[in-house]
Amino acid sequence: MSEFGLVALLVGALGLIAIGIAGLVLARNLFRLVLALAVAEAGANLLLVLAGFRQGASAPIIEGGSTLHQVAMVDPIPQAMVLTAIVIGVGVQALALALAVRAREAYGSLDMDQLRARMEADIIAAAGTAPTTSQEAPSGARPLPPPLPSPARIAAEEPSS
Amino acid sequence: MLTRYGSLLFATGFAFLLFSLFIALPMGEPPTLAGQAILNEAANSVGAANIVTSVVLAYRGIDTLGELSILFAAATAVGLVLGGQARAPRPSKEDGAGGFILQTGVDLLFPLLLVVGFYIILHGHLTPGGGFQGGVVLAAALVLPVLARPEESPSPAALAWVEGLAGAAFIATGLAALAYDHAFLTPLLGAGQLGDLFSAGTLPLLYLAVGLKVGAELAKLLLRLAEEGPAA
Amino acid sequence: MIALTVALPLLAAFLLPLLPALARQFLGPLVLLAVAAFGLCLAGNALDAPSVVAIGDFRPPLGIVFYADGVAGLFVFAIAVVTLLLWPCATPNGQPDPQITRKHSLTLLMAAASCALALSGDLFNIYVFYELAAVAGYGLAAGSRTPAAQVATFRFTLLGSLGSLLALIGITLIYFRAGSLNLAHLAELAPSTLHDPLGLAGFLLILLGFGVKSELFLVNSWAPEVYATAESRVSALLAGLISKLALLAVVRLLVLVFPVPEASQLLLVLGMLGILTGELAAYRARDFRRLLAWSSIGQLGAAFVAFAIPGPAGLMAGIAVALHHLMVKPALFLLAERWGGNLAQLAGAARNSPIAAALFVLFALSLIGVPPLPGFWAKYLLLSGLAGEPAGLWWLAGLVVLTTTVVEAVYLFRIIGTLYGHQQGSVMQSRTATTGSGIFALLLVGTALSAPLLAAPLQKMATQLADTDGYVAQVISATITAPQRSGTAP
Amino acid sequence: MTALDLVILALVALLITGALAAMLLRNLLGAAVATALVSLGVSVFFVILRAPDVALTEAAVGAGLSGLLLALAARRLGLWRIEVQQSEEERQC
Repeated sequence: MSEFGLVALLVGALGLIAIGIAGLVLARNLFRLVLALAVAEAGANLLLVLAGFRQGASAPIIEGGSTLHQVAMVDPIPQAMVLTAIVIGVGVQALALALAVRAREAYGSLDMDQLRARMEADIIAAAGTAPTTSQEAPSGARPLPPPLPSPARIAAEEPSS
Repeated sequence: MLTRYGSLLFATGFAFLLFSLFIALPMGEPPTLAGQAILNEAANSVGAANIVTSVVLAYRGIDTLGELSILFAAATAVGLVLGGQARAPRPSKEDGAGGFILQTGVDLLFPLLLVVGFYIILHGHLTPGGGFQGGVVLAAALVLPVLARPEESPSPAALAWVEGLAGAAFIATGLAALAYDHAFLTPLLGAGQLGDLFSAGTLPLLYLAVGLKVGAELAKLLLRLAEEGPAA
Repeated sequence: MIALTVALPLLAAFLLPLLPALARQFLGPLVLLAVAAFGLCLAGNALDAPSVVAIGDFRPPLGIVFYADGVAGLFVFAIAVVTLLLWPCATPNGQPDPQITRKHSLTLLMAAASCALALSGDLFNIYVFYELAAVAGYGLAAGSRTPAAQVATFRFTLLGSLGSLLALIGITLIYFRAGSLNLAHLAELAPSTLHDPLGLAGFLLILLGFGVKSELFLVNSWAPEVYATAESRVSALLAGLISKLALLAVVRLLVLVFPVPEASQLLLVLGMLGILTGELAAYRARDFRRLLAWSSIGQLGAAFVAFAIPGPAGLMAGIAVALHHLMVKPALFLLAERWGGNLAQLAGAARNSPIAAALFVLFALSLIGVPPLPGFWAKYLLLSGLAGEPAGLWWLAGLVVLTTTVVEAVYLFRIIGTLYGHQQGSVMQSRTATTGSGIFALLLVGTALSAPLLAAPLQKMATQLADTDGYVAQVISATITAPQRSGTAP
Repeated sequence: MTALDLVILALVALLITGALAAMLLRNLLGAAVATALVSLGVSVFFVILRAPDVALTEAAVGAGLSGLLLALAARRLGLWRIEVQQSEEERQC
C-alpha cells in the first residue's frame, strides 16, 4: 500500500468521525442520534487500527508453529483496544435504543426538542415550582412514582400508533 | 438555522484539525514500543499463536474483564429501563409459525451455528476469532429459533445463570493465580506447544467464559428488544 | 490485595442475580465493607511507600499495572464508605422495589469501576473502567423509571458516549505518538514526544472526554437534567463519587505526562468558567436538586482550578476541595430526597424536622467556608495556592473564587432563611435519608476536629501524587527485568 | 498508485456516501441499513490493515448484531410503518 492509500484511509476515518459528530449535534430524532454515534464510533475504530498499522508487515498471528520464524507484524495492542471498543459500543447502543423506546412509549415522540420540552414540564411539575401544583400532592412524592406505567402514560402513546 | 451552520462549521473544523494532527504522524511507521516488545516475547511467554488473543486475555486481561462488565452493566440497565422480567414475545399476527421453510431452515441452522460458535471460541488463540466473535454466533443461534417459533424463546433464567457463572468463572480463573503466588489474572497451566489446540494455558478457558457470557448477554439484549412493546 | 478491590465487587455483581433473596441483601454491603478495609490498609501502607502490582505478572509497559499510593487508598476507602451510605434501598414511598437487585448490581459495578479508576496506571485501562462507571451510571440514572428520567438519561448517554469517543481519539493520538499506554512509561517518553501541540491536543481531547463525568465546563449540560430526574441517591453517587474519580484520572495524566504550563492553564480556564456558570446558575435555580447540580458544577470547577496549580500545594488543595465536596454533596442530595424539589415549599421546614434543618445549616456553612469547618480549610488551601502563583490568570481565579463565595453565601442563606421562616410548607418524611446525611455530618465534624492531625498525611499524599520520578521508579522497578526499548520514536 | 489504492479510494468514497446516507435519508430504516453497510465497509478496511480479528468482530458485532438491534428497536419504535414515520419525520433534518 502506498502513502496515498494510507492518507485516503485517514481521510475516510476522519470523515466518518466528522459526519457522526455533525449528526450528533444536528439531528433531533433519537433513532438518528444513535445511528450518528455508531458512524462516529466506526470512524474512531478505523483510526485506532490505522495507528497500529505498519507498512509491509503481516497480521499478528504466528503461522507454522515456530517462534524462530520472525517476520515484521503490525502492532497487536491497538487491535485489542478496538476489539474492546467495538463491544463497548454495541452495549451502549443497546442501552440508548432501550431508552429511546421507553421515551417514545411515554411521550409519543422521537423528536429531541419535543421530548426535552415535555421533560422540562415534568421536572417543574415534580418539583412543584409551577403555580398550578395542588397542595394535596406533597412535592417530594412526585419525582418517584411507582414503577408501574400510569394510565396517563399509556394514553399518551395511543395517538401516535 | 444559524446554530445549524455553526455546528456544521464546527464539525468540519474539528475534522480538519484532526487531519492536520494525524497527517504529521508517521503513517505506516508507528513507534510501537510496547507493541513490539509484546510481539517479541508473546509467543514464548503466553504461547498463543494469535498474538491479539495474548494481548486481549493475558497482557490486557483486566481490560477484557472490564469490557465484560460493561456488557453486563448494559444488559442490566436495559432490563432496568424496559422493566419487569423478560417475557416471551407474543405470537405474531400471522398466527405464530413463520412458515414451514423458515422452521426447517432454523432447525438445520441451530446446531450448525452452535458448532461454528464454539469452534470460533475454542480456536481463538490459534486463528482469528475468539470469545467475542463466537459469542455473537452463539447469540444468533439462540435468537434465530425465536423468529420461527416465537413461543419457544430460551428461558431468561437460564441465560442469567449462564452469564453470571461465566463471568464468575473468568474472575475465578484470575483469582486462582493468587493461590499460586502470582498476580491477579496471570495465565496458568504453562504455555504449551505453540499452535496446538491445548496450548496457551488458561487462555482457551478464559475465551470460553468470554464467549458464553457474551453470547448469553447479547441474546438477552436481542430478546428484550424483540419483545412486542405496547407501542408497536 | 490491590486487584481484589476491583475483582470482588465485580464478582459479587455478576453473581447477585443468581443468589437466593436473603443472600442478595447482605452480599453487596459485605463486599463493600471488605473493600473499605482494603482501602484503609492500602492508604496506611502507602504512607510508607506506594505499592505496585503488575496484573497478570507482565512487566509494566507490556501489561497493566495498578499503583496504590496514599490518594488511591484514600479514594478506595471513600468509594466503599460512600457507596455503602448511598446503597439503594426501598423507594421513599416505602414500597419494595422489584428492580432492586439490578440496581444493586449496577451500584457494585460502579464501585468496582471507581476503585479501578483510582488505582489503574494504564491509559486505556482507565478508559475502559471510566466507560464501566459511565454505563452503570446511565443505568442507575434511568432507574427512577419516570419518562423524564429516561429522556434525561438518553441525553446523558449520548453526551457521555461523545465524550468517550473524544477520549478514545485522544488516546489514539497519544499512542500513535509515543507507542505506549503505561502512564509511567509515558511519563518517561513525554518530554521528547508528547510536549508539543500534538500531545496537548491529545490531552485536551481526553480532558473533554473525562470532563463529561467530572462536570467540566462545556460538557456538563447533562448534570442539571439528570440530577433533577434521577433518584437522589443516584445523583449523590454521580455528583459525589464518580465525578471525583474521573477528575483523579485526569489529574494523574496531568501530573505524570503533561506537567507543562499550557495544560495547567487549560484546566485553570475551564475550571474558572465552571465556577462562574455553576454558581450563577445555582443562584437563579428555584428547584432544590437543580440548585445542588449547579453548585456541584461550581465546586468541581474549583477542584479543577486547584489541581491546575502546579506542585504539591495545588494537589493538596485539590484533594481537600474534592474530599470536602465528596462529604457535603451526597449529604445534601440525601436531604433533597427528604425534602423534594421545590425551594418555596421548604418554608418553615425547620419546625417539622429540626435535625435535618440543622444538618443543612452545617453543610451550608461548610460549603461557604466558615472557619472551623473543613470547607474553610479547603478554600484556604486553594486561595493560598493561587496566591503563591504569579499574578495574572491565577489571581483572577482567586478573585473568581472569592466573588462566587459571596454568591454561594447568598443563595444558601436564602434557603436557610426559608427553612427557619414563619410560613408553613409541606415536607416529606424519610427517616433513612436523615440518618445517612447525619453520618456524613459526623464525618464532616470529625474532619473539622481532627484538621490539625489530618494535615500531615494529606501533605504526604499530595507529595506522593506529585512525585513523578518516584512513580516511574516504583513502576519500572516492579518489573522482573528492565523494560526493553526496541528503537526510539522517529 | 496501485490497484489496492484504487480499491481503498473507491471504498472510502462508498463509506462517506453511506455515512451521509445514514444521516440524511428520510427513511430511518434505510438509514439503519446504511449504518450497517458503513460497518461492513470498515471491516473490509480492517482486513486490508492486517487486523483479521478486528475485521471479524466488526462484521459480526458492528454490522450484524448492531444492525439486528437497530432493526428490532426500529420495529418497536414503529418505524416500519411508513405513515407514522412521515409524520414524525416532518421536521427532521
